[in-house]
Amino acid sequence: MADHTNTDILRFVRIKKVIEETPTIRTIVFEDEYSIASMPGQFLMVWIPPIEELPMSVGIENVESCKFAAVTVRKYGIGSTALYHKQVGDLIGIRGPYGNCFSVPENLRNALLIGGGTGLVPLVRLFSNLLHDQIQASLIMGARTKDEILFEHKVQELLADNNLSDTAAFSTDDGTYGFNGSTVDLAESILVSKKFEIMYTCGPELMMKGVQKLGERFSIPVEASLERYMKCAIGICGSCCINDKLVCRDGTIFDSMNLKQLTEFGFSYRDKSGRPSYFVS
Amino acid sequence: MADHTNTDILRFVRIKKVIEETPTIRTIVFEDEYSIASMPGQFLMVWIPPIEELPMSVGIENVESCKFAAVTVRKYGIGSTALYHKQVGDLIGIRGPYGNCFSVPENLRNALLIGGGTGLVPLVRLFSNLLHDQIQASLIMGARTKDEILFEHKVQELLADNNLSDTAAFSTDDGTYGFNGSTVDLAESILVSKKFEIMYTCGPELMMKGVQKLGERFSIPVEASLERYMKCAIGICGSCCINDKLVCRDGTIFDSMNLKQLTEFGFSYRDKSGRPSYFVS
Amino acid sequence: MGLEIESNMLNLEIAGISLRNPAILASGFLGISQAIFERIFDEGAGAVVSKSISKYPMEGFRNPTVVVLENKSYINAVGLSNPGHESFYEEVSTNDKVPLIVSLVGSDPSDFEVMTKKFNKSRIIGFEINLSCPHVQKLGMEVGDDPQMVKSIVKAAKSNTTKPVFVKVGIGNTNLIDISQTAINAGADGITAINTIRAMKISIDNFNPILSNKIGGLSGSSIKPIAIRCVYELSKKFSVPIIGCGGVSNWEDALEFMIAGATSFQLGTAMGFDGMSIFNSINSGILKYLKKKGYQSVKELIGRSHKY
Amino acid sequence: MGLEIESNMLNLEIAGISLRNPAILASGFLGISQAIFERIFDEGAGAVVSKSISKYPMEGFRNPTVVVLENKSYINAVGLSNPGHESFYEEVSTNDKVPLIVSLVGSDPSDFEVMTKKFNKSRIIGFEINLSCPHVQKLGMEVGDDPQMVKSIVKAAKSNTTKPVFVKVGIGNTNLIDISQTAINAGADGITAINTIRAMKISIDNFNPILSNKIGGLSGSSIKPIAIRCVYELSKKFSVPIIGCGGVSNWEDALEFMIAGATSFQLGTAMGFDGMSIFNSINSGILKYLKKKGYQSVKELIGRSHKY
Ligand SMILES: Cc1cc2nc3c(=O)[nH]c(=O)nc-3n(C[C@H](O)[C@H](O)[C@H](O)COP(=O)(O)OP(=O)(O)OC[C@H]3O[C@@H](n4cnc5c(N)ncnc54)[C@H](O)[C@@H]3O)c2cc1C
Ligand SMILES: Cc1cc2nc3c(=O)[nH]c(=O)nc-3n(C[C@H](O)[C@H](O)[C@H](O)COP(=O)(O)OP(=O)(O)OC[C@H]3O[C@@H](n4cnc5c(N)ncnc54)[C@H](O)[C@@H]3O)c2cc1C
Ligand SMILES: Cc1cc2nc3c(=O)[nH]c(=O)nc-3n(C[C@H](O)[C@H](O)[C@H](O)COP(=O)(O)O)c2cc1C
Ligand SMILES: Cc1cc2nc3c(=O)[nH]c(=O)nc-3n(C[C@H](O)[C@H](O)[C@H](O)COP(=O)(O)O)c2cc1C
Ligand code: FES
Ligand code: FES
Repeated sequence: MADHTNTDILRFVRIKKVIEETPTIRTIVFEDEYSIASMPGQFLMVWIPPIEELPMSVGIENVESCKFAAVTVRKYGIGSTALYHKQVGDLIGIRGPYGNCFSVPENLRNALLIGGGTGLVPLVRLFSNLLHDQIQASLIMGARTKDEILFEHKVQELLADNNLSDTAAFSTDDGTYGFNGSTVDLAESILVSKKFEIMYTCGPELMMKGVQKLGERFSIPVEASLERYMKCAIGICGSCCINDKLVCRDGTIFDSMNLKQLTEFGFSYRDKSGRPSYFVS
Repeated sequence: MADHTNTDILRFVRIKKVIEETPTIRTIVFEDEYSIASMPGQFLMVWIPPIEELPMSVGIENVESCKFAAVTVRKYGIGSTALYHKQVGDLIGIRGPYGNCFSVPENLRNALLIGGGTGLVPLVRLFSNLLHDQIQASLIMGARTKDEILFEHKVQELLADNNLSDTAAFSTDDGTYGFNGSTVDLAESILVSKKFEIMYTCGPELMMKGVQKLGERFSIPVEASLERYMKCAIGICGSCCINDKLVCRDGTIFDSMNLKQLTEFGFSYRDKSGRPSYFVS
Repeated sequence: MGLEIESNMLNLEIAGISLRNPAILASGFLGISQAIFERIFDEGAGAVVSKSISKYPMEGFRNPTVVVLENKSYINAVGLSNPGHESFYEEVSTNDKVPLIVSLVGSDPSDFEVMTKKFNKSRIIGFEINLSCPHVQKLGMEVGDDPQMVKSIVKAAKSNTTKPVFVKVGIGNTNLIDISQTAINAGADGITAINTIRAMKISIDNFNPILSNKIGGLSGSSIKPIAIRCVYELSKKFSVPIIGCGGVSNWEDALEFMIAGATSFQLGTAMGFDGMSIFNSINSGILKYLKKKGYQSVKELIGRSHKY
Repeated sequence: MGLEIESNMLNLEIAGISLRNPAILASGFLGISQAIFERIFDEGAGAVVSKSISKYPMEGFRNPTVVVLENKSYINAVGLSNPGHESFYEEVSTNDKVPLIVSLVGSDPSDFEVMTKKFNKSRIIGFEINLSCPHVQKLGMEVGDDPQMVKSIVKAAKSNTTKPVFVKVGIGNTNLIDISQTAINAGADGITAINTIRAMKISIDNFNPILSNKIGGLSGSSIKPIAIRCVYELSKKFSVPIIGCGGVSNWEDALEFMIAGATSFQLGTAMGFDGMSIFNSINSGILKYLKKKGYQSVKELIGRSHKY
């Protein structure tokens, strides 16, 4: 029999539910014990046969009060669009979970979470865990525009469950909802009046670079979840390298100490051929 | 690391002691936990690099009151002679133990053991176990001539330890020691006056065939340990076949019921090429 | 037991032969005794291939002839030991129930002429020509690497028997596709792929190659991905049936071969690890899969990967 | 860490290059970044081979590009993605400590002329010509199967560099020995054996070959016995150094390669399973073995099996 305890070996899952999140984002729900046991920040390699295999953050969804695994995908290029269009009953292949996870220091009292786009998948999971552990967590959720705000319902429910109201804030680039401007600007405006012990961030790299800078300015440790082109996810192809680190194996989450060493962070990444490309702000 | 729990994978052992048994037989003693855990009747494949690999019954020897594994080899052709000449400190390769073992029915009260030559290796082990379990066991040990009698000391010690004297008997073909004649003749002479619940036998096939016939005549179940040419010992090469059975996997020990079906028993065997050859009496 | 191996969902035909199921015992495994053939058949095999038989008896190499590896794999250099075609003809003379394929090995067309002529009278279902034994000089692979020789051997065999002739190929020095093409052009009714792959195990304890022949052939799980590729390539290219062989250990592997394009599959090494009951457990596994997925017949799976 | 990898019992030379130990990272593993080369070196590797570099950048195939198998093995079809020789020349321009071998791939002699000329100026220790990538058309193996091409490529490389040129061979359609002979005659300073072996994994759930390129190359434990055999045969036949590659997972495997005749060994797949610390643990294992058995140097073991 195939060895199903080795999570690097491809396994198939049947899609149980598809949730419309925004006009361009859907959550694909399926059963997988290994994913359910994953920690916020870990990711799966998702095979959309015969189109592509893509890294996707592992999410958790409750369906009829049972926990299921999920990925939340924004339709973009060929691969993500093929995944986006998958329907209930379809088979997808997965392997993983891969990567490390956000670390929560013992006795942490409060934390600021700053996420954008599908970067909210791990952050909302982390947010939920922190609230569950009675840690004062504040979440900044960014999107380009109102329609693209992700997980608003989920977060509102979380707040209600925890009798909180004001610890989640929204920002949109076009000002159609919440704060008018970037998540980083919003974070800055919060930090001037309130002290946090740690910041967690996941989203566009330049946004995370902004958070890193805020961290330095306000002397707050930061953990950021990085994205690089991933082929193998198992530390052999080198395609995900950033300086001397492999995002798939050493990351995806790096802390301030590491981020400081990573001169390529927010500066350059490698394309599919391995050539350096540069972030433009 | 190599998988040392798979006993089919060759492992090396260093020879700890060599015991002169008779002018043509030596016992080679070495350390091997798997062999020590073996049962009487099981065998090893012993590699004498780079000469040959041969099946050999697993023996147990006490050295300084510790249990060691052993094989007792009669020098004969190239392979056995090379093994016979191995010295303390030399390396040999082993795999196994292989094969089934003699079965001891519950509540067995007495048993007759009939062995010849190196066939005494499993039989003396069995004899010892039976005595230890307070089962009345009688052992007939055959050899061509006085000098070639094997394990006499060992058996005498066993008898002394158990306060027995007359439950082991010797026969030699040339009458130079003990009973003058074959072990089968000796067994017959014992059976006419004493009833046994089971007979165990290991040795030359025609001797075992004789024991089988005695078993039928006196209505006593028999277990015999067969030899056939062995290449693989793991049930793939077919070289050890007797009728539809594989001696290495289904045997080496067969009971009366099986022996009856095995029309080739005492009649024919296959040579190295697989052609049938015939026993001549 | 009976149920699975008899289910007509597993029935199929290869080159005109009907088999009750696709699980065939590969050549060289227990392949010299009629009594054993019958037992293997009773254990559930769809057919049985004999040890490769040569014109004259061969003793084979000295022991060690088999090395067991981790990974459910062996390296063997038995050296094609076999009783020779005359003795083996006697051996199978009583056969009346086993769908038996006689594997033949030889060094020139006349060997095959003599042997096919003789066994054409036996109650066997066909022949397999071993062009790919990787460790015996002047037999097997050395022959298989010579296209002219392959052609005349296959022709010699075909012109002396009315039974189907399969040709067994391997990963040697020549292109698998080319050699198969040559064999098919010469009349081969199907291709068995693959034989063992030349390999070696050396002891780090005493520096000796373990096999007495030093070099042997790798079989079992290790070679499965290579065998799957060969079956895929051959079955995409040729219309004759391809019999998959190499590392089938369970029903999933068996199905992978059929989906890759094999009409049936052979196995050997896995029987060493799991015993003869493997035929029945693979057949049961396939049957369960077919039922679960709603197929009527295992034949529907053959070559299903080709359209992707 | 320091101790093992620096012990002079592990020192050796290949084709005039001195290495602190025989454990080399195989081509295609993490092989595009100078920062990573430095890390691998710090983790204990004796040398590092780059990803195979082509004249122009290559994107490679779409994902999935790697399939993980049981048995510590992979099938990959990355498709030789690489930044191209100009970008890679820049990448390694800061190298001053890593014993780096640049692997080159191309489709004709002029590619190799251009690339060797360029990298001859880099601080690298040598070249490895990849004649054996089994899954990219017109590069790698298709080139390696053409003796005339092999000859002119090796000549083109040799005449444009003063550094040693190794040729990497594989199990393809042509005879390994013949192609190596051709390469050596043309001036190759050593042979690396072997590359991955063409293989495939097909899903029984959806009938798709998993790799986007369908066919890929098998690496890891599965191919080790085959690679050992190749190293044994090559090192018995030729006097140039043979670098063993294929399925080294631990120090026992590494020693088996050296005893088979390898002057040093490369590994890749095992690093995927066990991480970069594998270099240090293999070197420690070898050192412990040498001390236990009373050898002065790992060099004493090279080819020790040949006399048996
Ligand atoms: C760790 C990690 C977690 C991710 N989690 C999510 C998530 O939860 N939801 C989500 O929608 N997206 C996620 N992504 C991004 C996602 O993997 C794809 O990059 C994105 O969906 C675009 O893929 P495409 O095939 O549609 O684009 P294409 O049109 O094929 O390519 C467009 C761009 O997408 C990126 N991309 C494509 N393939 C890969 C790849 N294999 N690895 C990394 N980047 C790639 C490259 O920048 C490429 O230039 C994650 C990426 C990483 C690295
Ligand atoms: C299950 C089993 C247990 C055995 N236990 C012992 C034992 O404890 N002590 C002992 O001295 N001998 C034992 N033997 C016999 C032993 O394996 C050899 O057959 C014998 O030592 C002669 O080997 P050789 O290489 O010296 O002879 P060779 O000169 O090579 O051959 C002479 C004959 O020995 C027999 N023989 C050779 N190789 C094998 C083989 N691989 N398998 C079976 N028979 C072979 C054949 O009949 C052959 O014709 C046992 C055999 C079997 C099958
Ligand atoms: C011990 C042994 C003996 C073999 N003898 C033969 C043979 O005589 N003729 C032949 O064509 N193949 C022979 N083979 C190869 C097998 O038939 C088969 O091709 C190979 O083992 C791969 O299948 P597997 O992985 O299921 O074992 C032999 C293999 C082994 C292990
Ligand atoms: C993902 C991957 C990429 C590879 N890329 C190359 C390459 O670019 N050039 C090359 O010569 N070999 C390449 N190879 C082959 C390896 O260098 C090596 O020959 C093979 O993996 C066997 O060694 P291993 O079993 O230690 O991995 C690659 C192998 C893998 C798995
Ligand atoms: S994705 Fe291949 S090394 Fe990280
Ligand atoms: S010795 Fe090979 S089957 Fe018994």
